[in-house]
Amino acid sequence: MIATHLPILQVVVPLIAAPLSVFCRRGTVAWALSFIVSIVALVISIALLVQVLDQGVLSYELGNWAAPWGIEYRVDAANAIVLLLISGISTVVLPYARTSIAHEVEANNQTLFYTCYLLCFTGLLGMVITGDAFNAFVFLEVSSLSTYVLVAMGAKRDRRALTAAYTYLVMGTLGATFFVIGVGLLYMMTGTLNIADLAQKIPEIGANRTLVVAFAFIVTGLGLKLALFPMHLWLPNAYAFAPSAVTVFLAATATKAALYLLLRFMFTVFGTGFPTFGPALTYMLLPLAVIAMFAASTVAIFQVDIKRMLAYSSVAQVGYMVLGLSFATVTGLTSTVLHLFNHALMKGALFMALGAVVMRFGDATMDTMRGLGRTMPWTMAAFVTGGLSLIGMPLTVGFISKWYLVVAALESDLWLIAVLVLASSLLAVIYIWRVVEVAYLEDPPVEVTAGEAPLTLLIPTWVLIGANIYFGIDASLTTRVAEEAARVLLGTAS
Amino acid sequence: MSAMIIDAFSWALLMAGSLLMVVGALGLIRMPDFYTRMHAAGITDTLGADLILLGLMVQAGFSLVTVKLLLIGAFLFFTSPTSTHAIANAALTAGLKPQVGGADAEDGAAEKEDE
Amino acid sequence: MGTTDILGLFNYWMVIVLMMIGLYIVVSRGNLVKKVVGLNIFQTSVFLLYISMGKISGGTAPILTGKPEVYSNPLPHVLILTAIVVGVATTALGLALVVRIKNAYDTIEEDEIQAVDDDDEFGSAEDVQP
Amino acid sequence: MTAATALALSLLIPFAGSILIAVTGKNPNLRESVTLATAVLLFADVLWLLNAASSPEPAPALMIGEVMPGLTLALEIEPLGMMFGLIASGLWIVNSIYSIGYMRANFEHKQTRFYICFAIAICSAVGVAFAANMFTLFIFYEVLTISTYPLVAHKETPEARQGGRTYMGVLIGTSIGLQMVAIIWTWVATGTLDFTKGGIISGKVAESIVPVLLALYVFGIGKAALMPFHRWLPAAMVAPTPVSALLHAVAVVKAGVFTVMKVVIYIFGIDYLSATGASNWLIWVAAFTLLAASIIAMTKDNLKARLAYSTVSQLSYVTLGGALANSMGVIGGSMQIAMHAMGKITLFFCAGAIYTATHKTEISDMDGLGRLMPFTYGAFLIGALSVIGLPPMGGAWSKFYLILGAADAGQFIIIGVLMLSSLLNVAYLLPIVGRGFFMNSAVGITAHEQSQSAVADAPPGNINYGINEAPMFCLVPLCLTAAGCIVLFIYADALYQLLESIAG
Amino acid sequence: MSVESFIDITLLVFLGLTAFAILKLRALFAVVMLSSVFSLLSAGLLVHLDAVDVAFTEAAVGAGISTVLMLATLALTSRREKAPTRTQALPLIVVFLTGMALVYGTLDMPRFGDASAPVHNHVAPKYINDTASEIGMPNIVTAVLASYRGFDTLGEVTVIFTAGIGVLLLLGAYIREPTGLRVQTMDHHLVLRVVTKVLIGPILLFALYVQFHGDYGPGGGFQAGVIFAAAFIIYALVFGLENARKAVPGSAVRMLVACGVLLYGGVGVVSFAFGQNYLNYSVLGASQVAGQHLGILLVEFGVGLTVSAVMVSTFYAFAGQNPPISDEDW
Repeated sequence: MIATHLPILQVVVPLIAAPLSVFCRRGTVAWALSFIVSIVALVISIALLVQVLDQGVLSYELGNWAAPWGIEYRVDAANAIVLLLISGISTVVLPYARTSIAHEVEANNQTLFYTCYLLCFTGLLGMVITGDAFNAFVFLEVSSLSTYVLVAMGAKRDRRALTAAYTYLVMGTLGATFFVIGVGLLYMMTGTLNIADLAQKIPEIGANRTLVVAFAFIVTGLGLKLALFPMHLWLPNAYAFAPSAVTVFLAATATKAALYLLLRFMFTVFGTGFPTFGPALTYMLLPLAVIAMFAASTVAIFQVDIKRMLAYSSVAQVGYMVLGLSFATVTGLTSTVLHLFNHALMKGALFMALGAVVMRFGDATMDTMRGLGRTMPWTMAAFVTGGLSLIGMPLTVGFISKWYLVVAALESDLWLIAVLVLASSLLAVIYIWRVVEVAYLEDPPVEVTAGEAPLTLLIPTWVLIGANIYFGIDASLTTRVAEEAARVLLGTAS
Repeated sequence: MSAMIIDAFSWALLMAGSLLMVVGALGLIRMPDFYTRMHAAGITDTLGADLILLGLMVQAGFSLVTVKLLLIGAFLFFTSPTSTHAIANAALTAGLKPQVGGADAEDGAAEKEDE
Repeated sequence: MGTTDILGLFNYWMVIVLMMIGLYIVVSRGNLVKKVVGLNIFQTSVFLLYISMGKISGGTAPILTGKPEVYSNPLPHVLILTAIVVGVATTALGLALVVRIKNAYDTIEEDEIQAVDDDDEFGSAEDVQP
Repeated sequence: MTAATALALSLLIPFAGSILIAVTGKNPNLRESVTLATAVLLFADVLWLLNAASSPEPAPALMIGEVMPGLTLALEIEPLGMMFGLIASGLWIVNSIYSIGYMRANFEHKQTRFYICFAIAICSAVGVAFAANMFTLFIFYEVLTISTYPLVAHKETPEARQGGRTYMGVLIGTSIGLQMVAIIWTWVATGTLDFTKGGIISGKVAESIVPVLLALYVFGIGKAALMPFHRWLPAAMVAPTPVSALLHAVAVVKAGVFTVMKVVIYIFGIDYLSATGASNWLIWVAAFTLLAASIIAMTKDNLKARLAYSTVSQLSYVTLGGALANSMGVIGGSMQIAMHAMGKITLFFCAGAIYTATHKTEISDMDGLGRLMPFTYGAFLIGALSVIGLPPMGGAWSKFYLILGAADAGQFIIIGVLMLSSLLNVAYLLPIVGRGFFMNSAVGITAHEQSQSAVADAPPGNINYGINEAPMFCLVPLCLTAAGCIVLFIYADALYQLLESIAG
Repeated sequence: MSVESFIDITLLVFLGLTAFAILKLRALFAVVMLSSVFSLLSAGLLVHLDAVDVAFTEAAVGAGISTVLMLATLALTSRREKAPTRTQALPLIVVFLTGMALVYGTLDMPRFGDASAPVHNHVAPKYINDTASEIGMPNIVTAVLASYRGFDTLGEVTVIFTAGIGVLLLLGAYIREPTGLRVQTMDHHLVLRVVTKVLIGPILLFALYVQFHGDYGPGGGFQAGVIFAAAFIIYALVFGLENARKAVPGSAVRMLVACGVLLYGGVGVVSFAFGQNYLNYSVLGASQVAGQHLGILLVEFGVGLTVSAVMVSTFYAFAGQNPPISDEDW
């Protein structure tokens, strides 16, 4: 009986937990509550993935109102994996957050912080699982609003967190509003909001200027949310000044959820048959993606603050994902979904490692990293492994993504793109190696007394590193799901 | 027949109310200083509004709508003088001197105005 | 296009103009409060866009009266009720952030904040007011 | 013990070794005995594999796992790999002994890190040797690069760091920027990456672009140091000598040329190449590298730098063999891997020994040292002769077969080139020995005093060796490898038999 | 041109003028007032477009709460905007292009008020035809809001809840013993105090009316919540923050914020017990209509609770800051 309600439970459990956590007197209790909730969510998402893989699409009609009149939840391979990613990351992040947040957020804000975290978690899950365009917007906003607050919580360490949060708020709201305009135009032409229903109606209408504009606005709005170059301006500061745990969670999930929505709207709702679909990809997304890969990586090389450096690298990585989808082939989408998953693993690990450094030294600049190979061996080992994964070294997830991306490029006879992809990953070599050299080949400043990070930080970090290596050596599961997701999105599901 | 009279009557009231509104607005622009301007503004939300309400009541006849309109009227009756009073009081506390003749204070008032 | 078209689309065009004014305020003004106001205008105009599409000429508000009538489309109204809430939520948060920024930087002008940040490249922890 | 387990062990032994070394890091003696034990065990294991391979039943193979659909991590023994495996594991023993002497005598820091990376490097070298498909080979190739970086940058001085950057830059750059493209291209085109006799390309890729693909491969394999991607090799000279020995004789460069051979034989197939003539351009590139590098070598006064460029030129012999794309060429090239390994490691050991004993690096300062360090210089002479390719040294055979190969291919100019380069080798190697033995004694004496002073101001504790020779730990290995050069000359036939099968 | 479109166009033009004035003016106080005017005008337009509920909300929120919050912010920050320094070229181009894109998009739109537009013929008719039988209440908007698309509304409550929590996190840490917003100086306004005393009662009453009459006429939890909060805010403004806190302590407000969401979510959970999908109210009552009715009543109450509590706590948070500019600057 419970199995039939899994889709809604996925969202409702954290949603109910959020107001409950307000009643917690002490931060620890709130934290425990959120931890339990995210474990439950993880279990649910695994169950969902299993169900989807053996019985195809799951549909859940809220209030028993048949879609398109009521709101419908639809789970298929494409969002099942994203749900798994979000809840999984959250489950890893929370143990880490316990220590690092206690360190970085005012004591009297602890409880509400976790309420906010739960809300962000709810929002992300909600916007991914829903099958209704407007409902997606509502939960997008739930996650966004809570995210702004979470970012601003970094103000205890550095007041620039406030301005970062404000910029993020303005940009994010603009993005969301663009998205709503797009959805509105869609509704205007089709009279429905249900994604599956939209997917049916739009081809019937055929060439239509209003729909073209709707497409443009949805892509732009979501582009703002997922920091697609050149709409990434909010991201670097937001990531750099947010509390470490928040940075980890956002870097690993927020942009990914937005990317999923983009995929869903571009491929499921509009579909490759849509008149301006091809041109939009070849003349807009593909060039932007390539520019992002190079420009952002290049900027990353010159960063002094390592958190900012990684933030810029995230922008570049978004470029890889968008590049993959711009091929509009099964392999291309597979590479996108794969990288969406893999990048979450590597960036999560990297930011966790940095978080440990921040906790010890108060910041993570080039200067701070000096000689850390000696003073914080395990943290830096994690950083290097994550870095290698980012570069795309074999035996790490990064390699798998790059491999699929290049295969996709070559299959589409885009030789140049294939070479560019690999060339740009050499930029990653540069900015990662800068840090490695400083950390291992320089001696720590004499006054440094801080030692290795506490286990509560190290264990989660290494769990993610482990995932990086495991899925890098045996990618059969991820590739299978990713390919299934790609087929679902292209409507060629078996 | 009676309907026509009622219509005419209510229209007259509505027109009068609207006219007062316009006059009030004009005064708001033309009056020399803050307090006199408030005086002009006073017209709009007392007599102007009440006349329009009255016109509407006449239109609506004896129905629930009329009751609601009456309530609105009562509400306005309380609030608008109070708010006018409060604003004036605040202005006074803020040290804004009423202008007594002489164009010299004009610019001073003007510059206070766009604060 | 004929006058019917012009009349039929004037409403939308006007709404678009409003949206763009709002958007322009957001992107061009450096004052943080002004930006929030701009966001409000932008969003409110989007609300108008939604409601306009739900209107049927000669229709009445979608409240059943028993008499056979043409009702305007209720769905956009529902959506916009939600959207308004989102809007005010955003406004509240934005303003709260502005207040904090004022406390931290003692200004709410973007370029001045930028200047302050450039001065101390390594930003200090925010000074809690006495 | 089944062949599969033996294969697994060939990776596990050095890997476990590296962990043990890390654990025992606190206690140098224990740590170094672990290193040695690991080396010996590995060699024994590889020998076991050798006779398993030579026995009639199908070649030992091991499937580790499937990374992505159709792309497997798998090991398989074939003669060429067997040979490389033997060289790597065999020379590792010698090299470890030598490093112990060298590192201790020069009081290098962070020795534990050194030995760990060393073990991992060998582990990946063996992986390269036994890889059953290009995918597996590529993975170990990259691991090798990463694991040797700390060795190159070991000294942590600015030069060392610069050298390390060049090393990483060139090797990662070429392998990701070019080689990976080539591999994925092959995968997309043929749907397989397994090494198969006669190659997998034929018919799958338009003949016109086969040369392009080949270029992506050979330039992508930066470790083969084909010009213009040879810069990393001299740059890596900042490393301690045992590392240089590892890089230039045992693991890295050999892994490079070995990969080239594998690609030529098992991806393209020599028959296909010779039929399409897709590799002709490569002959000339190799020939050019071969001469140019020798000429540069002559201009170098720093011993290790000169040896480095000599390596660059010697490696292109192997590439040349592959490019000739006929049985003799391939055999000659493959043999060159073994012969040059033996010869060049000797030379490097000698260079290291000279440095340890007298702290001299420039050839012009080494006058008369031969009389102070007869064994070292004797070994150096043997090694030099082998590299030049004069009987009775192993080097003679590889050159001989290469010339045969060139003749078969009808490339008579190449024969000339080979001759010429041997002359150049003579010109830049023998003078070193000459200076050592025959420079007038006056300089010799000064050298003597210098060496004395060198020893005197060398930190206390190396009194245990005489002023005229490097410590035993250094001396013994280089004598062994020198002997090896001669042995290889006598038993070259066995090697020939081994390789004949692949040339088909 | 019909009276209909005449009113329509006039209002739109006024909106345009107001927006332009907002763009131009640099006295933030005037800007805020004008934005409040903008909301009122659009509320008028919304009524004209038959969206009475929306109009009601827009008036209550845009002209009411937002304005109060903005004024509070001005009191705490500064009242003049600096003259824009940077070049305006790029923003202008971006905005112009966006606008052109939208206008281009309108060309294929169904004309304004066209009854044959797809919007009116696919999903909406069901609501209009079946609400009476399935939900059994006249106000279709409320029916769709709370039942057909009830989950959206739960999301909406969550959003406002998020905002409340967010403001508490951002400003809550700074609430110190009440030196409220210009409160002391209010005390001597005898007139104000008296009138407020008189008005608060009716306002609260009105709020309750809106809350529970939402099924029949315009109104519902959200509007009611805002009005309810408005009553408190007036009280706090006139009688001082500390008295308001005595009446309703901040901690209690915080609890109420959560309670509303819990109530809504909880009602949804109940339907699990009857093996129905989430948010299916039909199980709550004997008949479907009765169940729906009860369910909607409950969730609307939840909405009202959260909204009012959030508004009050937000106001507390803002008013709790002590203004850098003293009363004399006003």
